[in-house]
Amino acid sequence: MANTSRLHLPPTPSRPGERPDFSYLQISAAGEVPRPDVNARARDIAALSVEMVRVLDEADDAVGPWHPHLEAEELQVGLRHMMLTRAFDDRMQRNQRAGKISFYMRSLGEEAVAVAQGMALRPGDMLFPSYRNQGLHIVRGMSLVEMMCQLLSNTGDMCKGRQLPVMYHSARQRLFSISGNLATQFPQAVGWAMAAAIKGEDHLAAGWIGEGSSAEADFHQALLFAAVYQAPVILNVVNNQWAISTFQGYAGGEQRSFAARGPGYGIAGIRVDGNDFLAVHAVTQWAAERARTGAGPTLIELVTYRAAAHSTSDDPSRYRAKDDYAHWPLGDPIERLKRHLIKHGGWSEERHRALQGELEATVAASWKEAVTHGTLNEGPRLDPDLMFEDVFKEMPANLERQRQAMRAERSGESWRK
Amino acid sequence: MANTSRLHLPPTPSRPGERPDFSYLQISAAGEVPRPDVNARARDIAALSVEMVRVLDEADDAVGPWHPHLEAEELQVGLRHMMLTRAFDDRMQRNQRAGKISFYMRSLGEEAVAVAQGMALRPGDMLFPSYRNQGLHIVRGMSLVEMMCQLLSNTGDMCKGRQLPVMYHSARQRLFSISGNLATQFPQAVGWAMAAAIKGEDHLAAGWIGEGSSAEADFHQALLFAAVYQAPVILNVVNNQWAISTFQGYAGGEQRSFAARGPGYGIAGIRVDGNDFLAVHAVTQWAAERARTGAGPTLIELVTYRAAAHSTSDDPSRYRAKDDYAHWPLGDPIERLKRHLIKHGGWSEERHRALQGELEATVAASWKEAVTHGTLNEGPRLDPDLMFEDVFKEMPANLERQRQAMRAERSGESWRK
Amino acid sequence: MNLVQALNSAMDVMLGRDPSVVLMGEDIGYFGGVFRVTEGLQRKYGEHRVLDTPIAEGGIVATAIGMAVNGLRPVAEIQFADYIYPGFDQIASELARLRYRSAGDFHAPVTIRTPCGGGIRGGQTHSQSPESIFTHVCGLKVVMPSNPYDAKGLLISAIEDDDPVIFFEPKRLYNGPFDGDPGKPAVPWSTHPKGEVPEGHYRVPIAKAEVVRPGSDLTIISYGTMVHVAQAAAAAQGIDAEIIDLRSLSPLDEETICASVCKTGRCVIAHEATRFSGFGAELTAIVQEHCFWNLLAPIQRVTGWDTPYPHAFEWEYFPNQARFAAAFRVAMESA
Amino acid sequence: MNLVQALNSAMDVMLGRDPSVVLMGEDIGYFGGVFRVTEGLQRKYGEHRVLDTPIAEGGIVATAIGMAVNGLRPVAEIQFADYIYPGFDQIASELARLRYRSAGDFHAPVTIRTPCGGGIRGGQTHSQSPESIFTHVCGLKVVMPSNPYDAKGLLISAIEDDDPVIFFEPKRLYNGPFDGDPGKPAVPWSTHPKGEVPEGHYRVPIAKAEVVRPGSDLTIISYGTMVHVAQAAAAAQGIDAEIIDLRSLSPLDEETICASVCKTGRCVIAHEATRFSGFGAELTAIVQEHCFWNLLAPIQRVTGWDTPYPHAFEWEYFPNQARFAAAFRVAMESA
Ligand SMILES: Cc1ncc(C[n+]2csc(CCOP(=O)(O)OP(=O)(O)O)c2C)c(N)n1
Ligand SMILES: Cc1ncc(C[n+]2csc(CCOP(=O)(O)OP(=O)(O)O)c2C)c(N)n1
Ligand SMILES: [Mg+2]
Ligand SMILES: [Mg+2]
Repeated sequence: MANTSRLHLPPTPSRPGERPDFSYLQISAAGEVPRPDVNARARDIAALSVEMVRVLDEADDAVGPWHPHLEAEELQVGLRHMMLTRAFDDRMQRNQRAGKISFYMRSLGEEAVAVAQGMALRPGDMLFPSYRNQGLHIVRGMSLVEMMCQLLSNTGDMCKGRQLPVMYHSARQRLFSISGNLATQFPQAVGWAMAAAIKGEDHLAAGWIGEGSSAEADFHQALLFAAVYQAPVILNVVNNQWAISTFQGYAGGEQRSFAARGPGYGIAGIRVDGNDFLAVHAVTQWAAERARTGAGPTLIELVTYRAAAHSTSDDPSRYRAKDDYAHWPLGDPIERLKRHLIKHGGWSEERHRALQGELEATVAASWKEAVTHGTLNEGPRLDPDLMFEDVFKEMPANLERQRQAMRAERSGESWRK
Repeated sequence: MANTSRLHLPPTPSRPGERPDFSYLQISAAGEVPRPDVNARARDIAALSVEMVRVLDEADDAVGPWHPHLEAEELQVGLRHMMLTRAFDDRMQRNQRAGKISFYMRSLGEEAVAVAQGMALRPGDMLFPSYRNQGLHIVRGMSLVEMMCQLLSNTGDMCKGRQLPVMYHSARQRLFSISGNLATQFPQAVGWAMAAAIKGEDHLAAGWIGEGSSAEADFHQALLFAAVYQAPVILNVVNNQWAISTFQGYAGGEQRSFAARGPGYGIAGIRVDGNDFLAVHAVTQWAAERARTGAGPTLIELVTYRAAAHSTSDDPSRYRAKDDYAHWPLGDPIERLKRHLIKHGGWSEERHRALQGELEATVAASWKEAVTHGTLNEGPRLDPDLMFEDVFKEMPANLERQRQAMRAERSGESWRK
Repeated sequence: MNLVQALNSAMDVMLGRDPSVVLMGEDIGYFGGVFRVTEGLQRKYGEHRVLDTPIAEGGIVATAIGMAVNGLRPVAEIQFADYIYPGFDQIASELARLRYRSAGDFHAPVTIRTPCGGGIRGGQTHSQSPESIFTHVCGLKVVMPSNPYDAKGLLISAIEDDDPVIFFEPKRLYNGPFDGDPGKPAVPWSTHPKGEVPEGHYRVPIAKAEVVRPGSDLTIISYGTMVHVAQAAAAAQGIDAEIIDLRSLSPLDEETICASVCKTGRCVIAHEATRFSGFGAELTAIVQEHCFWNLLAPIQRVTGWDTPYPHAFEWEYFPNQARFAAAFRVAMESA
Repeated sequence: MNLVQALNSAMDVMLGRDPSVVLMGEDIGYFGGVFRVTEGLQRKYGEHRVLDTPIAEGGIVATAIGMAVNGLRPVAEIQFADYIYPGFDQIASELARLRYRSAGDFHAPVTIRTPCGGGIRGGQTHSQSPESIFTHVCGLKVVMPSNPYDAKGLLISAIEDDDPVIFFEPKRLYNGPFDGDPGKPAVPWSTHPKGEVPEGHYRVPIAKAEVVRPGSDLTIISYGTMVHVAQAAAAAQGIDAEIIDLRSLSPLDEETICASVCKTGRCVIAHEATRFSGFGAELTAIVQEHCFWNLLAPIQRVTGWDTPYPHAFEWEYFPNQARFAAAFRVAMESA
């Protein structure tokens, strides 16, 4: 039967043993894409959704209408956040390999997405991250110790042991609780934005999902409700080309850009070089202004590459070429911003190396502190009683009884009757 | 709080007491929209999704590249099917009002959609209708008596009494079982088409939903899977402007056409005057050829008007202007084809009147026959034992026991123990 | 008031008292809802507090969660309980567990109202009673009133509750109590004591059952429409039944239930939903565990059959007085 | 074979025998699935028989239904049972009821495979056991094997079945039986008699429970991982338990269950899922109804607590041998 099949299957351009072929990627030259007014109607700027906004050119200069003209100091902060994100990831990856944490997910190669976007937004804006946007938490100032305690499910864990590692949150820093269920946060972000509009507040909401997750129904609900109510929301699809082993073509990326879904719903769609810190910042600011001035929601596709494994449970050598990232045409976001800053921002290899050393030391010191709150195998440990809290605001009688039973069970007593 | 709200709410242009205002509707002139090659790439023909394919002009002539050049006889058959659909609807509506059936849903004003599309497809193509596409059943030759028996849930009911009126099906005629749950059939149609492609068969699938239903997650799943696997499927959104009391703006129609969702997913999208029999036929044939030649799926938006109430349980005077349909700019599909045929197809007012009389007589005769299989209040009646069949292919023991219990209950015996 | 008016009044009161309360759903705004439960509220409180929505139950629940996280108290209507499933993932995976997974730092006080149950010739897609499924999801409160007074008080409690509440409305009771006999003339709520509903604010507590009739022969545990059928059936069979209207399914008032069964020693449990893994199963399990030594006969369940709700056989499907009578016979047996 | 290999073998056999069988799911094709259950099958049968899909559980189920209506027998994988809810509407409203609503003119022989259960540090979104919810949906068959032999035979039966089957795979058992003690070294399936799995085609019938250990003190009814924990717990407590592995939850083999409990007079029911409205409730209700006069003590349930499955408290949550021991004590009491 397979012989006669006429079913189309999206190609995967980089399987083990093959030479990675990224020629499918449509890349605009830096500076090439025009920057429309933030109040432009979605229907009039559809081209933005298939071109690619880029600012940093091959010579490491910032060019074109999307050049955000940020201060060198701000760019240095951005570089620092990205480097810290990567240093944190590196160390946590090694910690997992050493059996010190049970699970981890890196954002290697996509640090510009979360960091530049986080910096382009205001503290009052509410962020609905996925599990691969730790740069947002870094930008918002969540302490490394706090993040590590979450990874350790120890007594400092903000989730009180209920969530898998990397599922951080902070109400105070307006970082929404990360869900293990893909894409659910996307329409929730729209709802948050609708409420902001109903209350007449100036804040916007921003949500992030992977390109693979855009296949979920929640993606559609988010775009639809955002379009209908013109909610002040930024919907970000991080197209890192892979969803575990599955290439972006299986999420629909073979036929059209993900940003192009936006104009289909009457939402501004914009595609950006996700490894170009300046372009990502500029595009996010443009979308934020759009939202704040009542011009409606924006769908941003951030084109990047998942340079590392999906998670510490994953082995990408089973499904993609080993040296794939070396061939990735959009380069590395940290390298690119570094080179730009060396040329234009008073940066240097020396300062870079020094900063790298400083950040690694910070991470190491934080880890030292974090483990004092408990490790995987050694105390202090969260009280298992906590298992029964927060199911409801107030514990109902049956949960109280079960808690007693669990206590008895642990103490070796009989607890029935 | 409402005072400060900045939430956008889509306008509704025709509320009770207002003069209906259809100026929002973007209408192309007949003959104006180009007809691209059936193998054109979706991305190159995005304009089709916001223009409106029309063939019949103000002078009742058929013009332009989409003119399907059908034989007069075929058009007369189309006219007949539309008139039969309307005659059937009229009579069933009156039957419901007279208490002879419990519920009914008319397709008044949208008859061209189902009839022209049904005629443009082949008998081997599988149809996944919504509840308002009875023209498909008429075209495929489902007998009126069979349809009426379904409406009566009598002994001739193909659903054996399990479904609400109008939820017909016929495996032989390749008419899928209609679901009360909106939009579920859309991705099912895609799956059917995927299987046809896998088996290397030439058949296509076509699905229909209302514009209101396009808000459901199933709409997204259908478009996505159709795009990814380039399934041979035609996905039809019947935009009759209303979803019960809710105007199409609340399904996203304020911002962009429904057809425009197609190009966003990399699917051909095409918007057509749904009250223009010739245009609907031409567009459907174009999409069918596309599917059969492996050029992929098509999303068709059929712009029409729900001239009647949503159902016999609905009272549109509560939410829309009374004389709305009189102001609808795309006219009445039967009237328009009739005028064209009088001018060009050997038709006449006399033949029209005669046909009308004949069809009413057919409907009346069919009703007479249908009620011999049972009415709402008089026998013969379906055996309640049937309630327990077809839950599974073979009845499990617990259902057999429940059937016994039900029998005992009905006979007034005790059946426990 | 009838049950529709009581629900309407509850929302009216809450919209008036609390500016963070918003209503949302399909056809609920301008039109006032297909069952007219929100009639007049958009006119009174504005389009920004009473929102018409797309036909997208998943989107309705998801955006309600986001709105709640941002300080509102959304009351979302799902037009029929049969259509709640597209929103199931957002309910079970998100709404129910947000407080837990964020250790209380986030929560979403959303109320989801939805008409359920049969007896209105709605066929298999307008008659379902899916409450049992929701009772299995930790973190949700699940309630179902059986009369206008409780409906209003419970809905106010639900809206004020900081936990999510799934609020089932037995639609067969909207216009009057129903004793299971479709042949009898309809009775309006005005003839029923629970049809007397105060205009203003009051609460009926969640997690508290009501003994609607004390008795000594056996205990009937029920909720929604079946409370009325049970009363009629017991009366018809001359059984001095203690009848409990649960009102809240989760959290459950185990105390009231078990006290009653331990007293009477006999128990019949009734709901409209299909039997297999219906809520009657959990009730049976709890009662047999706590009242085992007092039970004089096996607990009986009166339920819908394990089939979809068939349009043409509505009254053969509906748990009627005859089905109660048969259950009474077994429950009244002795060893 | 271990349980993963047994499932793989079942699909291999069926892909080879029946050209209408197709597999579909997230990461199941080239990669062979995150648990490697479909490893090598795409290479062997081609990309058109073993389909990678978008991450869209709703779309997977919906297109599987359409494919089945067009003559195929899709076996769809949902990567984790926790992620089945986006497909719930298509399962409950469509897949389960297509045959019924079309009076048998259409049907959709779809098998949905999904790994469930905890014990792998998966936290609240990779550990759920939602089987009870599916048993409440008429028209679905629901099965869960506890060992490789049954897994293969049941999966072949499921694929060949003309009704839809939800096939739960207790993922903690993929690589070996598990007695509930995470401290003990892992045991491979090769040491277990049910790890011996024939290469070719064979069936284990749906709707037939297995008495995995005869006994006279009490009856333990269980399925999936708990079958092994129950055995270890009974052995540890020196209880001569009759242990029943249900294998099929719906349709249920009531006969085997009730015969056993009527014989022993005592009953413990065990599952990993949360207790409230879990499948143990239905089992309790059936047993007490049919064995009431034989029961010597209240039926006890050994289950997960009524909370989400918390990452850090996995072993306080997991129904362990101590929980069984406590249940045994009550079940062995006498009046
Ligand atoms: C509803 C749901 N389905 C499946 C999964 C399993 N899963 C976790 S991550 C993942 C891949 C997501 O890929 P993408 O959205 O591209 O994000 P990325 O990992 O590339 O950042 C899958 C399938 C899940 N967590 N939730
Ligand atoms: C999942 C689901 N949600 C809600 C409903 C209730 N409902 C039935 S028809 C309808 C309106 C549908 O409007 P549209 O899709 O535009 O189709 P039309 O009636 O205009 O043909 C609604 C909300 C339903 N049947 N199924
Ligand atoms: Mg990705
Ligand atoms: Mg409509």
